[in-house]
Amino acid sequence: MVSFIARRVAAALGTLFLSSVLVFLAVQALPGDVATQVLGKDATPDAVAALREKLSLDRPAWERYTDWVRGALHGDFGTSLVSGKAVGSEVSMYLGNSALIALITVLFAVTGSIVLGILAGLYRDRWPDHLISTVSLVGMSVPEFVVATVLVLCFSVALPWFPAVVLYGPDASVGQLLPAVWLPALALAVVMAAYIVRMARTSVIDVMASEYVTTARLKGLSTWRVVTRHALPGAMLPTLHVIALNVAWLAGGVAVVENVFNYPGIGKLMLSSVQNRDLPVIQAIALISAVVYVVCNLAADLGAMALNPKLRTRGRTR
Amino acid sequence: MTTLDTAPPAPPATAPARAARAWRTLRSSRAAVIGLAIVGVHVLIAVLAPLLTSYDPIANDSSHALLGPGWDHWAGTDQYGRDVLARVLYGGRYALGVSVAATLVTVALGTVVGCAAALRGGWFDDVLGRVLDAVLAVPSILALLVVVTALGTGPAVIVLAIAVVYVPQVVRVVRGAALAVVPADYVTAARARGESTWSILRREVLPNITDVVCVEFAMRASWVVLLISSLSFLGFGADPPTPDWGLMVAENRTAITVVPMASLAPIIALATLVVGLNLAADGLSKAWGVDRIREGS
Amino acid sequence: SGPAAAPVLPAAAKKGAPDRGGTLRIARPPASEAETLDPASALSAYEYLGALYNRLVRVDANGDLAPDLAESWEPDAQARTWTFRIREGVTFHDGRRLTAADAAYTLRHILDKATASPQAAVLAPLIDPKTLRTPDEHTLVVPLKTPNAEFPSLLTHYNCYVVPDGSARSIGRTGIGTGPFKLESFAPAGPGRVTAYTDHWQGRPVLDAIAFYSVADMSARSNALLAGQVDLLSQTNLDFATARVVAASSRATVARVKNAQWYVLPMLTTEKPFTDVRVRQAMKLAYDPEHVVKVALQGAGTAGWDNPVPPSDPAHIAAHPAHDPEKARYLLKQAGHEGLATDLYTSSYDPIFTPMALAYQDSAKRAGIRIKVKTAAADSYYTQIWMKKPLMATYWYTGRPVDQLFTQVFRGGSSYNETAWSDKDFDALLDRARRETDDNRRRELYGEAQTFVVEKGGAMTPMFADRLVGLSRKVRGYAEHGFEFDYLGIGLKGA
Amino acid sequence: MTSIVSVNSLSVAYRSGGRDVSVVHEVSWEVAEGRTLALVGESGSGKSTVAATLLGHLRHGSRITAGSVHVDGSDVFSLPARELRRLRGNTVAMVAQNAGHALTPSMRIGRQIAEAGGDVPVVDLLEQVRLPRPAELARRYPHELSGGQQQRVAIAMAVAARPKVLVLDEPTTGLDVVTQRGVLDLIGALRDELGLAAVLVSHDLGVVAHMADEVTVLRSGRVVESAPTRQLFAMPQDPYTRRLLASVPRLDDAGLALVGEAGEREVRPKAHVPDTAPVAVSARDLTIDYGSSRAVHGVSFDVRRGEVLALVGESGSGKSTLAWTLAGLRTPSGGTMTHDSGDLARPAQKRPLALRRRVQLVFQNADTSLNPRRSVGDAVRRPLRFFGTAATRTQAADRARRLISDVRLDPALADRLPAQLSGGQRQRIGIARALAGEPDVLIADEITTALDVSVQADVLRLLDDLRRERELACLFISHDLAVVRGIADRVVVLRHGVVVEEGPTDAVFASPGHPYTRRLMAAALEPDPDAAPFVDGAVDWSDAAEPDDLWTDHGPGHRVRRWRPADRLTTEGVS
Ligand SMILES: Nc1ncnc2c1ncn2[C@@H]1O[C@H](COP(=O)(O)OP(=O)(O)OP(=O)(O)O)[C@@H](O)[C@H]1O
Ligand SMILES: Nc1ncnc2c1ncn2[C@@H]1O[C@H](COP(=O)(O)OP(=O)(O)OP(=O)(O)O)[C@@H](O)[C@H]1O
Ligand SMILES: [Mg+2]
Ligand SMILES: [Mg+2]
Repeated sequence: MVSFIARRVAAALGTLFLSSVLVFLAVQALPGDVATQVLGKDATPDAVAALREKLSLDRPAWERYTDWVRGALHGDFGTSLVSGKAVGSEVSMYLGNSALIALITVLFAVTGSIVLGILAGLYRDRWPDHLISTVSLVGMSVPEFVVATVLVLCFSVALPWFPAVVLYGPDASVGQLLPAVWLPALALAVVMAAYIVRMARTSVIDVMASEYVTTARLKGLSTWRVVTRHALPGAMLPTLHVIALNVAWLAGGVAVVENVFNYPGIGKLMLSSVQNRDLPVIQAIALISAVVYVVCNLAADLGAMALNPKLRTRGRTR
Repeated sequence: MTTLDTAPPAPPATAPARAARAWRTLRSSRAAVIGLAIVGVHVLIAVLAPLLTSYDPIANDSSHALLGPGWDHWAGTDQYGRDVLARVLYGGRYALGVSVAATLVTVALGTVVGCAAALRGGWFDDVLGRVLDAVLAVPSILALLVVVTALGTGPAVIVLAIAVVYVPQVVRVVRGAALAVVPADYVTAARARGESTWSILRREVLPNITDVVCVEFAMRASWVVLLISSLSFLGFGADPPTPDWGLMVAENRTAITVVPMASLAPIIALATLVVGLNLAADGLSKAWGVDRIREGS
Repeated sequence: SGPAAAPVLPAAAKKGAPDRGGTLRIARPPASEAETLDPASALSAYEYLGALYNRLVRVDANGDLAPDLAESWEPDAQARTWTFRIREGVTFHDGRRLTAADAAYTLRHILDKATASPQAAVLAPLIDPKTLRTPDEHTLVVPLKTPNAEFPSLLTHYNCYVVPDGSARSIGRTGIGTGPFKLESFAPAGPGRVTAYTDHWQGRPVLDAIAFYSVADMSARSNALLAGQVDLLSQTNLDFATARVVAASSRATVARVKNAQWYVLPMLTTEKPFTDVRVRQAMKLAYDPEHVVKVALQGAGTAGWDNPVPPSDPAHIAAHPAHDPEKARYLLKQAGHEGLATDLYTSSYDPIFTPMALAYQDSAKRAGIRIKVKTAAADSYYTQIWMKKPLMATYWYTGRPVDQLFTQVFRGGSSYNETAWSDKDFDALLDRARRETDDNRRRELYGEAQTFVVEKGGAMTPMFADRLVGLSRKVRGYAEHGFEFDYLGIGLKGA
Repeated sequence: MTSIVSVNSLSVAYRSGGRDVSVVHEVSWEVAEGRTLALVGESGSGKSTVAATLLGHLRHGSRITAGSVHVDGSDVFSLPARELRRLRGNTVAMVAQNAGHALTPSMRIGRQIAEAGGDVPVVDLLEQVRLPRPAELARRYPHELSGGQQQRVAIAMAVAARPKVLVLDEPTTGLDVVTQRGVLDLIGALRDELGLAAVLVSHDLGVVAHMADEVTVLRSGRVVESAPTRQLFAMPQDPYTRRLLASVPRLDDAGLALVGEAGEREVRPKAHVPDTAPVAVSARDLTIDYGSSRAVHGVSFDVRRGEVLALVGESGSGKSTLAWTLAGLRTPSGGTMTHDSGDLARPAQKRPLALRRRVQLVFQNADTSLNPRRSVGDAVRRPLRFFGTAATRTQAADRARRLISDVRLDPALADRLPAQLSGGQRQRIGIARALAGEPDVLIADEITTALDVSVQADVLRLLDDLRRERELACLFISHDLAVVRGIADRVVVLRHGVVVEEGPTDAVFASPGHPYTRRLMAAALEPDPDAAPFVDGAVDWSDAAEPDDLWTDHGPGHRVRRWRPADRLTTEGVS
């Protein structure tokens, strides 16, 4: 068990390392000289040279990479080319705001969709299943920006229950943001839940058809007991990974929704830093998203371990 | 030969018969039929758009701006006086064209790489897995934005960007499917004959994962359509005045209370196409016994 | 415009007296994180500047010069030395009294290289900072290097707000000025708040406070207005469709500021093919400005005919070449660019850009010009596209005195010369006009300059647009011209 | 005599393509208290379907179209849900075929047993099914047990609530002979101890003969014959039953049995392999490793042209590993392998083409050995073209047709997909494909294990014919001793990768020299209720081979690895 965790963590670290290299290389590939970019129309050759030196652009890429990684390990992601502030603190501010949305989204989407998915799976081919499946199909088929726009129209403009946009900056307090997180969270939850519902449904159906559930039934157990004790752990296993992927997707998927709601979150920062070629910020966001992805997957693995004794008691994954 | 060896009474199957059988299985799934029909209608509309409407989707006509639905303009006009219906009809061309191209490239590449990984195994598979995982760890929208920013917008760039983002996921799915095939004895037999990797891949593995690949195609296509529309919506996709659904929503959503059809029509078009693709993927996977969500996520 | 399509938009905001007090909430597009409140180098924080500061001289609603912190001013006979009489009894927000030294410091601050003020390019050829004199506490004498009859108009620019003596280091954050509001908080590209300055020399404003919010997305901004989260959208010219949505709403309405901004399609004269004057002329002759006004503005504006001087300006001349696609075609052929194909960059920064670009594209087709409209990101539009791409869409606020306009935007080497057009003859013409003290003669020279720009310059000016400002139905006393509105009188009813 | 179970004219069907497909037709039978009834028949004959109806269970999509099932006086399919649950818990219990799948993987087995109800403590139950250290075992998860242990747990679970009827659906099919014997003995003992009625589903007539009081033979969902066990085995009435019985190979057959239409048996003597026949392949001190674990330790053997050498041993003894290595799919870590035309030490891709085609493999599982998307003709044509044995396309097609008829199939089948053939037909195609390279060595890895007995007999016949016709050297791998007896000329007994005994088939079967061989033979079940064990039970032993003194000789070519009786009682563990 310990070795299983150790291996997973090692793999996760490897992934992170590779991601960081990829991100660094990709960002280097962005066209245009950064220094000229930053200085804009005022760029004199002297100023460009000075800035190049300041940004250490004149040094070989691998040196810059190691510097960057060393800094990142100490929480120092450099300074933003646009605002001149420390990237680390800036990104974490935006990230915190997004985390608020993510938390609410995950809470609602995950619990709700698991319950719905299980219901659909148990009532397979009957009306609750048809209803849930149809709704989730539509949820999957409508892009986030449409859901978000419709929500604004309904619940901000027509019925002024929630703010249509966030008027605060990234340093807003939780209290200021709280009224504004519900609509974005709902928009994200609709899209995210659709996938989890469908996954939960299929795996419940699969597990309910398995021999061990049949055996449990033939033991004369009640349906409730069969479902909760025998079927659920098995059904949750594949669902767990879908949930993890969806949570990781949130890290990037918020971009569109945050844009619609002017929400000062990581997605919005991502858009604007790509547009402004704010390389240190892009790198930091990519790296942090990679961390989120890796952590989510690791969490899913650990969850799988809790649900699946085979993983807990054996050293090997397969 | 004797007695109890009872052969099933199946008719001999030739290649066309095999196709017919695939079609029969497919037809047995209502979802797949409906889904493919919806997609087919979309394709038809896109191809026949010039015959279906006499309006030019990009001609400005200031004297007929922001009209509600009426006899001349069934779905009204937008703020440039362009016929909304014409734009929606033509809009499928961009959405379908780019999505199909992007999906084809993505799935083809992913399939070859995924099969090769499964077949080769060993360090090749390990290293590839690590690299793909690392790519997956970067949010797709960020990767897309970076590619598009680096190379500029345009259909070719978007196809490339989508390939970058989705190939790893396709590789995963296809590799998973191929891994189920690779240990099969007929692959072993081919290996024992000493056949080359490529020939094993083409003759033994690929035919057995075509169903997975087809389902993957349909599902990927639905994601790609959504992604492309999101890109257009964010201003990274089609350039105006291209008739494109995502762009139309972005252009008209502020005016949704005045000319609702200008936003609703492209949304409906987009949603039905994606529903069609999703239904097709669902139906195909059910008919062919591919568990799509599990593999697709 | 369409019969059923375009109902008449309300021409102005609700009239009537506001209630005293209240907080006005303004949504504005975020500028960069580098945004500063230092008026000399500020590029975008117009709303703050107008509330926090005063200038020596301002432009009134009729386009004439009016006294602000300078009670009066006069030139010597050759318009070479200008003497300003500084108002007494004015205090800064920190309680200090305003003196001529502050005014002199303001000019020196603008001219200081370290400040990097855009206005420095306009003023530096005229003023040597060392020669500024303050004979007494309330007199400022400005000797000019060359005579300039329009000099005071150059001080109406928003870079010329008066700041306290010696404040260069801190002014970008503190925002201490003499304006009707004082700064409470400010975050670059973020929210901020100003509160009424009760000791303002013109008396306290009607409002208690103004809250500013930054909202990047145009439709998010209008949604905020529709949802009643903000009272006014600044720096936002609503497109026609949005204006109709706003006008139809129960919470908000639209105010219309006539010919408030002029829209430009600048061709970079340093980039092929626009280096060739024939191509520039062809581009201008190729399109019909009336068509652009109709498509992009639904008629809510005036055709510009490539003359940047607004029709309301006394110096404006109406003469211009007629729309002639055939001639354009011919010119292009001569220049070896028949069937010219080029990219035209726009952005959602301003909702009119894309309509204008599409209208131009549509119209120029007849001359065989193929335009590809490309959308660039709003956030970085003015750092990545403006003055970088050969052809793009942009706009200016009207309300610049004609000399300021030409000097700032068209003179060779000036900071905002967005077409990088540099023509010695034109510059000489400008110099002559500036020196000319006879008003009529000067007006004629500026007329010549306009012809010059129309014929040879790189800027296409399709139209002057009425600005459609979205504001809450509660807002009273809204009056806007140039870069600012009436901060003293604006207020809310029933807030 | 009261019958506790009675099935009356039961018909079951499922809907497919809008019409009912019948699976079981008007089946009737009864079981009296304390008696055991066996349901036998080929795969797909409806055995499991009928058995499960005793618990009121039907597969998803199928339904009862006629008849009824009564258990302990109640009509199972008209019981309300609550009553049905009570019936399942208390009156009838089921042991499913594959305990590995039937136990919930995320639950400790103790809990699962306790859940089944009844008052007997879990530990006692585990003890009753003879599992060692029951208290500790109860805390384990299913995957921490071996297949045999899992099956015992499933049995414990079934008898926990002390039901009156036990339904056993192929309870030992997945297990090897030795383990199977143990589980069957346990079931028998429990049945007698608790006085249970049992319904045993099996296709293995040996198991049936050993366990059942009565037998019902099913074929395509219909009852063919029903009789007390002794009577059925002694005087089968129905020709089908007779053929079925006759097809079962027996340990005392000296050759392959030929079965006639009416079930008459005739044993064909083995082909004579002259001593002068050249050696086709030979292995010397072969060692094969999987990573750090050694699967095969220093095995040596020769196979001569026209000879069948059988490799026997329980599951995991390294038989397949040897086969794969010979075929060039694994590289040995030590020793040599030679073919008369070259060295076999290198993997297949690196062997010269000429050598590659000389050694061919036939796979165990006919389902997975043919590409389901390619016609069987394709499967045969490919090696013809690949090895260059047929120069042109038409030639290849011709030759493929000939090969297909060589394996006694209709060449018209060439256009079919594997799924359209029966298991036996597929296995023949597999053989045809192997023959396409014109090999002189054929490796047959459990090629009949997955087939029904009658089909198995046909395939064995074919193999025997082929080796006679083509002088094939054949390495025949099996764990079924009766099959080996009929076809092999010589036997090599493998245990944990080590050869413990080898010799001419007759000699080894007549006097097995190694206790391990004896144990294998003792565990084999003959299709005869009165059969005495073929050999006496084995003694406990330990290996006594010295590096330079490995063997004891028991006659010409028959040698046995040195062993000695165990000093103390080594509990080999209950598998
Ligand atoms: N619901 C169903 N859907 C499809 N086929 C079914 C269904 N129920 C039963 N069958 C078919 O009915 C036949 C009988 O199945 P059953 O499992 O009872 O056979 P069996 O004798 O137990 O076979 P085996 O020895 O392989 O276990 C099979 O051919 C099976 O495919
Ligand atoms: N791919 C592998 N990796 C590691 N160990 C393996 C592998 N394949 C087989 N083994 C191990 O090698 C040993 C021999 O396996 P092999 O498959 O040759 O046995 P077998 O005699 O063919 O058994 P069966 O009768 O079940 O087919 C077993 O202990 C098995 O666990
Ligand atoms: Mg069965
Ligand atoms: Mg084996």
